[in-house]
Amino acid sequence: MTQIAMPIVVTLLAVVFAVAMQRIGPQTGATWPQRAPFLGGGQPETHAWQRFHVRYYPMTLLFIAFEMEMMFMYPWAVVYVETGLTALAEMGMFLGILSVGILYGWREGVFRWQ
Amino acid sequence: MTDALFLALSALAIWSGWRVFRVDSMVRASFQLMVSFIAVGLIAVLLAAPYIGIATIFMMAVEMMVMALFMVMFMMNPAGLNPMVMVHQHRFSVAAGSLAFAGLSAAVLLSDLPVRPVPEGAEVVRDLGHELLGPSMLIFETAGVTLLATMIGAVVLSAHSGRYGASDAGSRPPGLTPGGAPAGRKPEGGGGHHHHHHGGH
Amino acid sequence: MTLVSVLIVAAALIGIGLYGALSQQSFVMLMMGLELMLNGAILAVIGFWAFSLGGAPEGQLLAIIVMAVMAVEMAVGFALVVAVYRKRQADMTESLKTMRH
Amino acid sequence: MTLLSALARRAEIPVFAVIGTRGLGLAESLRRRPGLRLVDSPRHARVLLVAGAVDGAQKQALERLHAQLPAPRGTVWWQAEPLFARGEVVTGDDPMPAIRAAASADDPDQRPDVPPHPWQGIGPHGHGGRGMMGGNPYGRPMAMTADDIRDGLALDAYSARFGPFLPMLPPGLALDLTLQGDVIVSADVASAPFEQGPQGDAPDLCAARMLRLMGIGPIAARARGALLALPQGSGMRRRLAAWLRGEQVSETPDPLPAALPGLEWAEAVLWLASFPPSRLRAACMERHAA
Amino acid sequence: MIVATLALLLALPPLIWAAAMFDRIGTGRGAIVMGPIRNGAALMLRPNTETEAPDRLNRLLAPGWYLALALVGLSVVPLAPGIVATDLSTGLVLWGACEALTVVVVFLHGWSPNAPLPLIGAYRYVAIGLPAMLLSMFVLIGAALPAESLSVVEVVEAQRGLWNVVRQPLGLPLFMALGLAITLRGPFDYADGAELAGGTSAEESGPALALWQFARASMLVAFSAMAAAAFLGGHLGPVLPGPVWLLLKTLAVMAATVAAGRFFARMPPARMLTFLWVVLLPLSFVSLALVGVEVLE
Repeated sequence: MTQIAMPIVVTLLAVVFAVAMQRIGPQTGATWPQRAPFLGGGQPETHAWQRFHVRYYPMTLLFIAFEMEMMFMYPWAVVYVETGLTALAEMGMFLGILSVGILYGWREGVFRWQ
Repeated sequence: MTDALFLALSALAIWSGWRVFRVDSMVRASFQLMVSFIAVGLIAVLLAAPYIGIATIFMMAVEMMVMALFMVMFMMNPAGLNPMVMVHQHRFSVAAGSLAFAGLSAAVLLSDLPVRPVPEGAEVVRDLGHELLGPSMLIFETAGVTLLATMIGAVVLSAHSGRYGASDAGSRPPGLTPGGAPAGRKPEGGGGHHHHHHGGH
Repeated sequence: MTLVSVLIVAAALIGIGLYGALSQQSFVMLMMGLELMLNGAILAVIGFWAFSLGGAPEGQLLAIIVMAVMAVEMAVGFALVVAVYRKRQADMTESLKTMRH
Repeated sequence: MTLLSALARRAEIPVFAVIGTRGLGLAESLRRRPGLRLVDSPRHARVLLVAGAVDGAQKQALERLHAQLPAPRGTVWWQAEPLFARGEVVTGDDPMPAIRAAASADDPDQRPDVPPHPWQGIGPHGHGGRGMMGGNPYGRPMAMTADDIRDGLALDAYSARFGPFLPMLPPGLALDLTLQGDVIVSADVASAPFEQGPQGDAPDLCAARMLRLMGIGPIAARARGALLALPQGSGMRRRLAAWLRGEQVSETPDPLPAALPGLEWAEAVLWLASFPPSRLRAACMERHAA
Repeated sequence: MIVATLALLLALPPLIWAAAMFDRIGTGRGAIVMGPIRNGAALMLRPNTETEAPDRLNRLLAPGWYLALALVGLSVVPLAPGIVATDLSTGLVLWGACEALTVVVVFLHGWSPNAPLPLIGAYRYVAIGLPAMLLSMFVLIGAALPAESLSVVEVVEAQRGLWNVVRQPLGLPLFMALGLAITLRGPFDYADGAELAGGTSAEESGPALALWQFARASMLVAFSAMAAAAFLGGHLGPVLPGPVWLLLKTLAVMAATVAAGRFFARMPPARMLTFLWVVLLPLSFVSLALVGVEVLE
């Protein structure tokens, strides 16, 4: 309880502060030309919100699989000194296995813009 | 105080979980789900699991970010500019959901749950580390291999450009007889037709 | 905050998740339902671990495994969505059924 | 409030510079002037500065830009013929007094207050849309799917006119682009860059423009790290290196409609900035003539 | 706990001011001390702009969330022995969660105005922000190894003999790459860069813009304090009291981060993505392996 009290309190403080500061300024209604997205004088044909082509999508999939290893690494770090060489070897193996995935992804070009 | 916080967080988790299926914008839906996960993570910290709780927040922030990317990529009208409902078998689903909730709650209320709380001052992260490197070592390494398989599978399925060019270009199964027409389903379009014609004679 | 209250919250999350998983037409929204169910599962596991297992480390490990399952489900699920969309220009669950030939 | 106003009175004036014919050198000369700050977006600006003559054909674009400055806003025409009757006109070399005057002006709107498409009251919720994708929700249609040139995922294509006063593009260049994600799928030149004279091709000025897009200054660029950051094989490294040595570059780019598709936004912007304005203008004019 | 929180809230505005001053040095426009304050005041008096059909709620909240994440991240840093706002046994993981949520918040900031340039900025930022975060996790785990704990308090205490920056020389530079990414500056500023005319903040004006800059500066402060605690011994040091040491180290990291942001050029995002995964991530593995071997000896 005491551990997460302060994060919650400062989060609430920050959000309330930010919202209040945005409310104190002049609040004017904007005209349609003013609200148009900035394109240096040009105009868009459609809304910007679209089925956005995320050019790096294979990377994100590789990333969520790879990132899972973090869950195992934090507890590992805590007991590392007590366990010694075993811990080093096991984590070396674990990271080695996952690095193969990164190497494979690199050779398949997933870090390029598709 | 803890109880009040627990109630507030539970309400937040359930409310935002419900909103996931009620908002029009896919970005909002993904991040509503993230809020639900954050609330559950904070409840876990209240339950003396500081590692699992915070790590849930950490992992789910990332996963829901990726979720939002894919939601926007593949959903029609991703920002919900036109309000929409894309559901099927709605009544059945509502019934199934309520039934699951009622059944599980009844099971919880009726069964006699053992009481063995976490001892005060237990070093839960250290225990988990010893568990990972000791008895459950195999699980840990298996997870590594599973994740590797996932990575490779995801890349194979999703990536289009490989080392040898586009993945669907020029790939054709070998013929059943040497030099014969490719086996399997004929690809659509002119090329397939040509081969079909050739093989027919 | 008792085990019963934690488990009821978990049951509610699982119920909503089940509703979502069954009712949504789109594949990615269906995955949201699955994730919400797993969210409830994590909460239930942690609740049991905290109140009934006396802090046995296997409980925490189970929660981690659930999360790993989620990650795998997401990675493979989205890869499938991409593959299907590339072939069919659709991401509906119905269109997955017609993938079989 | 009074404290804020007292502090704000001596703040730098945020200026959005619209660069016209032979205006590039003028605008660059303001960059290190105390008392004002050149900003990249009209939303951040208080004053719209038109440096150098702007073609009457761009009047509407300029008016749209003018509208995008939050009110109150002011306009300064510096060595430029006013295209609409607002703001201060400066013919000399020092626009500062006029900018200060414009910073307390309050120009009315130039453009009529109408949405891009009529929409109000249409559709089941009055939001202008119909069905899942149809109609003009909130005044604009939604993007539609189109074929992609790279990976075969046919997602939505975003078509818009970029420019002629977009700060990262050469001044005056207006492009009709179609984007998928941040990759350019098709490009067409709507108007060529403005004439900048020999001053616009000065190596230090060109290098500074390019380095600004990469987020560094000329001092950091001497460490050659800037060259490594550029993609290989496009000639950008060669041209930037020449500019950093103080040499003129006289390469002419390929016609833009052929060269831009397939480039990512960042690459395309850097590629355009890696040519001297006069050569880029020549490449665009040739096509218009043909 | 409450003392530490109040101290942090009091120390933050001057530190943000200092960050803004660092940003002004070398721009040649003078008014280094008062300039940021005056410009900020002028922005507060300008109106917010509307855009066409924006996501109003997220647009309103994004700067607040960013600021909140900076504050939560800052709250795990101990100011002196026994004085810390959030005494969490997994403080490093909480910091990691703040990093991850920063990516989400910047994405929302770019998504919410419904305009093309912010949208491109948001998407590019996610591509770079995610792997950059991975990097920082590895070097922070390297800092946790000798402490045998995930608590930032313990990480600082474990540096009484030897600072982590000596033990793990690659750690601080790699961590600074993350610092540049989450504070949107220099080579990692794919969200708000000049080639997008301000990117995710291209459509913001007035107080919304001022607050975004404010939150960005507070994230710089939070990052610098965290770097000082994880690698430079935090509040440890001779003669001077602990909080003063922490302050000095934080200012030093802040200055170094701002300078690094000015020095390195921004690559096109696809190049940077490959660079992160193929060069920097293996480097962080090496850094972790080295500290692992060193700790066991």
